[in-house]
Amino acid sequence: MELTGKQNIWKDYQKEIADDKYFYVRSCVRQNFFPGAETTFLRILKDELHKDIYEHPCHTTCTGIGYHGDVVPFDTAMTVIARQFALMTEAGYENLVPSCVTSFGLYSEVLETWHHFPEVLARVREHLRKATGREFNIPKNVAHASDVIFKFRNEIAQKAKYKLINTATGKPLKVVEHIGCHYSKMFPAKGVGGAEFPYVLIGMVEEWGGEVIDYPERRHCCGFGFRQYLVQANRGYSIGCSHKKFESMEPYEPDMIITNCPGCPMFLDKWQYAISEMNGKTYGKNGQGIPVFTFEEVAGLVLGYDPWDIGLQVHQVSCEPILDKMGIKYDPATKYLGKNGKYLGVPEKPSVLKD
Amino acid sequence: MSKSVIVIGGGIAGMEASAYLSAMGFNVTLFEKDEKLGGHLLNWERLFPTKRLGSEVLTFLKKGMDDKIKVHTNSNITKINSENGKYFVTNDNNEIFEADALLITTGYDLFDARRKEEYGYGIYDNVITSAELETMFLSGKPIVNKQGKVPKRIGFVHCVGSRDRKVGNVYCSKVCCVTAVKQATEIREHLPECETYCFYMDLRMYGAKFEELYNEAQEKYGVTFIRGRLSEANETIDGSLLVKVEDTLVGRPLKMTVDLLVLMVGFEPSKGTKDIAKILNLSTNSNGFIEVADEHTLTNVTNLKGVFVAGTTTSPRTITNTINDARAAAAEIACYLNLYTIQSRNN
Amino acid sequence: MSYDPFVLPFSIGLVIVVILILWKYFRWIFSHEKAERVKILKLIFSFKLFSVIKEIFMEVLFHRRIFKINPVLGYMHSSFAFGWFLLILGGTIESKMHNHHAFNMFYEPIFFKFFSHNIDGFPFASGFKFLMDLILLYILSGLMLAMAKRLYKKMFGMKKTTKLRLIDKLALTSLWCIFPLRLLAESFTSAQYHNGGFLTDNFGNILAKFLPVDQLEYPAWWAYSIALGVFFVMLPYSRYMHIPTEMVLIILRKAGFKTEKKYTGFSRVEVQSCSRCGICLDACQVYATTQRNKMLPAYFLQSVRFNKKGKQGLTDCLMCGRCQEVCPVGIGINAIRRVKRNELFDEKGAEFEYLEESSIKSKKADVIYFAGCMTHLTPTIKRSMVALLKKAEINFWFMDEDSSICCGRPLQVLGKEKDANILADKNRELIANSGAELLVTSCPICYKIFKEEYNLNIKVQHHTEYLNELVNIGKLKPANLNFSAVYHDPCDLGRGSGIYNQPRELLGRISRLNKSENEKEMALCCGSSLANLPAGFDDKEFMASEAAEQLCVSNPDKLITACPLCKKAFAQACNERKTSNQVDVKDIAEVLAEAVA
Amino acid sequence: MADFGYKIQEDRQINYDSNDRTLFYFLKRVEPSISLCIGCGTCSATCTAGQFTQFDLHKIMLYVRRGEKVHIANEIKKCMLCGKCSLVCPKGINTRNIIFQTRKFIHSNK
Repeated sequence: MELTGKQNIWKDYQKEIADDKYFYVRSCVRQNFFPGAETTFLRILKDELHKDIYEHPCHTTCTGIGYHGDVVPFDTAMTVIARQFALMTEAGYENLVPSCVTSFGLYSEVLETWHHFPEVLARVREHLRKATGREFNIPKNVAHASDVIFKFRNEIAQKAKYKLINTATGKPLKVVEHIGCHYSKMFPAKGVGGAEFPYVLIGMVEEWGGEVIDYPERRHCCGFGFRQYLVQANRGYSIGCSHKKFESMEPYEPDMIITNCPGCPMFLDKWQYAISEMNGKTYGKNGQGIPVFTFEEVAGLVLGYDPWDIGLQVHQVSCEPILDKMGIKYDPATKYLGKNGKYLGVPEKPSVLKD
Repeated sequence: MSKSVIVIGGGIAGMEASAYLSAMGFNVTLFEKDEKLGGHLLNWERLFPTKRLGSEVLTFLKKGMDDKIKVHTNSNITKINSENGKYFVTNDNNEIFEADALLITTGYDLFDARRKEEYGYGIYDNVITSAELETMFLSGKPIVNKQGKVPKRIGFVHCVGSRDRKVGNVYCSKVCCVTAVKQATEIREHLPECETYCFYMDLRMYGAKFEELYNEAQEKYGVTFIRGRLSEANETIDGSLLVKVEDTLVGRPLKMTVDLLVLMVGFEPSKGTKDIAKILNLSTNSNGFIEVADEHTLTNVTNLKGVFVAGTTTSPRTITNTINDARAAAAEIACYLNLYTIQSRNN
Repeated sequence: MSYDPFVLPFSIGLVIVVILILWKYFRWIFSHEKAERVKILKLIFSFKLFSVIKEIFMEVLFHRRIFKINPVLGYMHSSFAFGWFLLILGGTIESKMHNHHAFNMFYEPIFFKFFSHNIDGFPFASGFKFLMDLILLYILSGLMLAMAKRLYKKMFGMKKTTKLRLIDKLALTSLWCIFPLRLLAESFTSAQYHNGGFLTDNFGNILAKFLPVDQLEYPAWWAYSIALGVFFVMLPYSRYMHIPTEMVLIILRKAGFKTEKKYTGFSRVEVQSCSRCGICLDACQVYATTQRNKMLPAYFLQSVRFNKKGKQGLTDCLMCGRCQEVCPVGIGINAIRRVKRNELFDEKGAEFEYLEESSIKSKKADVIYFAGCMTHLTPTIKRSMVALLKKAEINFWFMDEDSSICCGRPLQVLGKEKDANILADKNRELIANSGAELLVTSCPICYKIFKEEYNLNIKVQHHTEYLNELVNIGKLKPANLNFSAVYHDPCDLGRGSGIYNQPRELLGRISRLNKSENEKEMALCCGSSLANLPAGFDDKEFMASEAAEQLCVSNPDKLITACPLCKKAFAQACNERKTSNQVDVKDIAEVLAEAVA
Repeated sequence: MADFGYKIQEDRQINYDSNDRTLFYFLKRVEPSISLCIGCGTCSATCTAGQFTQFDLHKIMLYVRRGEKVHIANEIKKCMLCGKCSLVCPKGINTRNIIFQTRKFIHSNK
């Protein structure tokens, strides 16, 4: 593979990412799926990078799940989003940072629509005014949370306590990067590196010492696809997609998967359990799975945060093998203790998938 | 004193038009940006549909170039002025040449396959262009992939950079289909054990003997044709490529691995064509090629009096058609310089 | 009783061959049901027996049919069969008269001259001497021709001769040795005892001048006996099995035996009656076109005889029936082929459940018109038929006007009898429900299966028959269009169904009908026959061109046929050739429609 | 194994690499004209069986080429072998032989 070829493409897809003063909007589902991820993001930005990042207590869903699940019409979605912008405007911020890739995609879609159809923007302003009496400015910069981490990947590397390197062998960890579909497949120019060879996660992994795997089904969706998972009859399709990806990446023997989307880590993680229960197959070494992380979690690990503080105990596929490889110290006894030291309980062991 | 014509671009059209104009008694000056005359023909081993050597045609063209033609190679045009129906052409040596008529034969460039990102040209080792495959044929060396292995399966992707709004080219490049068929059969001749697959949208076998070549490819050479455009190519662990396509005749998606993927790159107006258009203020058509005065009747005439065009400067075409067009342009210029009234029909 | 050990090879050989072939015939005949076997007895005790004897004499001995094909070839074949027969007959009489005894050892007539040195003491003795030598000369002349045939086949009107198996070559060699050895043996004897006729005596005297005839005589008789013995032992395993078997075939055929749907003992008799004379080779168009030869009857029947499956070129035959037409033995080759196809291919391979939901409904009418699948690709034929039927004011139902169920014959000719029956059942039901009294079809392929296999209780006609009838009874009144025409007999209509006269009668009324070279029974196939599978587009086109070329020698205005496949094939061939023969290809229904318009 | 109320869905994709194309190689040997098909569909348009049921010869030939065996055995049974398709094929493909040989192959490989 010619890396220079990819770099040439990445050059064509440089996007502007704001430097500071971020208005952060949360993901609906990540707080349940991987509750440590967003916390870690805020911690890195505030404590490590000393940035001004604000989240408004009144902000809501962007309606992306409903919109892609065919239950929320576009006009509703636009109006809700307009309200988010109004909150941002009221708080005096201009740079929007969504935590969720689908939100990022929907914000991009709405802004692109308004750009091409000003009459729609006028209509939405009218709707918002009638509904809430609020006014708003269009954000100056919209960057996904992973864009922000990408921008400061060098700073994080400088402060890093660990690298994405197998301490036993000294070789870089083999990392599969998986980009959420809504990140750049709809608007290639809005994603770092474009749609075909997105660079946003690769940049982090390479900067932090890892090696990225390009496997044939790299571009394939994780299978969440909203309707696909939400309707039980379609779940076979959803898991089929993940299955296809695992089969394709298996020969490369990846050490871990890094993602930038709420749904992808959830499904790439949990489906490994479901597949192992359905047909007995596992994709890691010794009957283990391939650990799946969000980019914030990986950044947190690199910075030396306690794995249990960043929420790795709620992952289905055990993270310990990768912690061991990276040489990260952790206390197994505190794995299932909550923030206040209260015992959370140990989840039931899967019948196939090994710890 | 006889009248003079400057021909810009020493490819097939430029050479043949120069030969005809000189034979008709005009003073001809030919400019070529490269070291050698012949243009793209220099890079082509065998020609469709006959599979004769490209060098034979080049020899034929060279024979037409008599001593009276003044050839300037390694020469770029920087400025063109016009005064009283005469043209003054300046090259990058700051020499100025005078002519009564100009013929633009700056031709085409091949599409830069990097722009079709999803096919991974320039990224994946074993994605090459049709021109690169031709270079392999021309070199006479064994056909191997980047890993030095003899390919067992080769895929040809038609319409790369053609008929594709996403790369900005809606037109058909006309020669890629038959080139793919030709190259696939040549592969079978070189490597009888190697399977060849053509991924096409439509097979445009419009020329004389093209359909016969296609039939031969199917029956004699066993080339498999799959109607469907590649959505993407991905490298697998052994360096082969997994291609995904909708087999539109079956109505189902299909995936297969190939050891070598050949992109049939289309035609785009060359940099030279675009530069000259800017220098002269020539009109270009929606595809970026030089616009002709009339699509049916004045295919060598431009919006500027005394400036003529020939060959792939106006649209993609085959070598045969380029040679014909060059001769037509020579006749057109002769009419113009001898003040024949034939063109007044369109006034 | 005369005896010498040298008679042993002959005697043993003769006993073996008689036992072997009788055992074979016994087995074959007894594989048939008793009811059928009775027919043989009935034949023997009837006057028909005389016609059997006559046919055996004419065909087995005299080879009349081969004479008709080529006199030289006929002479060659008859010299062996008839000559040898006369030699045995003459020898028997001669030896019995000499011994004055009705019973002598069976080998005595064969080796008469060895045992009887003085043979002048009975009436006509010198006459017999002359006659026996003349017969031997007759056979020897045939032998010379047989040898020449291997070298100069053209002389015998043959383009190709059959290739022989090893055992056939050995048998042939021993056969060819028999008569020259007899000549030598008798000549050697005659040189010493002068008991020979004009041939052996003179030949013996010449030989005696430079050969020690007294020493050579005894070995020569041994050699003669051995040649006979070897030939007899090989006979049941070689092509010479046809010599006795053809007689059995004639008897059984006269008794009413036929190969139908099974490979029976009679089929074996037919198969073993093939002498591989090779006359069928030149009749085969597939062979002429492709040079493939496995399907040629001479080889096909051989591979059937020795049960070599997969080497029979089974599907590579048009089943046009031309070979059957020229076969001097009259073997039912097509029937055997069909039986063999059934054996190999008649698995239930098709599922036609979907026909249960078909919307075709029977309509009450007097006459059913069934165009046939192929006729839908030649729409002028069906349009002409509809116009003619309307003109004749016939109350008819166009059975396959919108969608047709195939008649089943295309499956049947490939041996897929079971699949064909499903389609036949469906069509039979539709036909029966219409209450019609007559079924008319435009396609000879459909015609044949409707007529022969459907067991319909109504009349079935091809449109050539029906239209001719309509004209004869005055329901259609065609004008004479006065163009010159040539008629092509479609295989299934002509050879297949014997319809030769109706189309000619009909065309005689509206045109000037020219004759063509291969007419009627010997008409060439257009090449499109559905019975052949491997023949590709080019092969078929070549066959059509060849046939069209021959048909159009008289340069007619129109080439008329009565089959949609023939029409399409010729239309294509005549169009493609672009020769001076720009003949107009029409179906008979089309020209009649023009004539009544 | 656990039942979650759904199964891992099979891919609709034709997996060319893993498909078994022996039938195609067999047909190519016994009836080389199969290579000439351009999928024009004339055969299907004229098909006698096609008037009653969905039967698509050119599609079957494609399935054969791609090694998609599953449907071939069932589909090929619907043909009446009438031969109209051979007559109309613009490329002169011996379609009838292809069907016959396919059935033979399937039958002998049961």
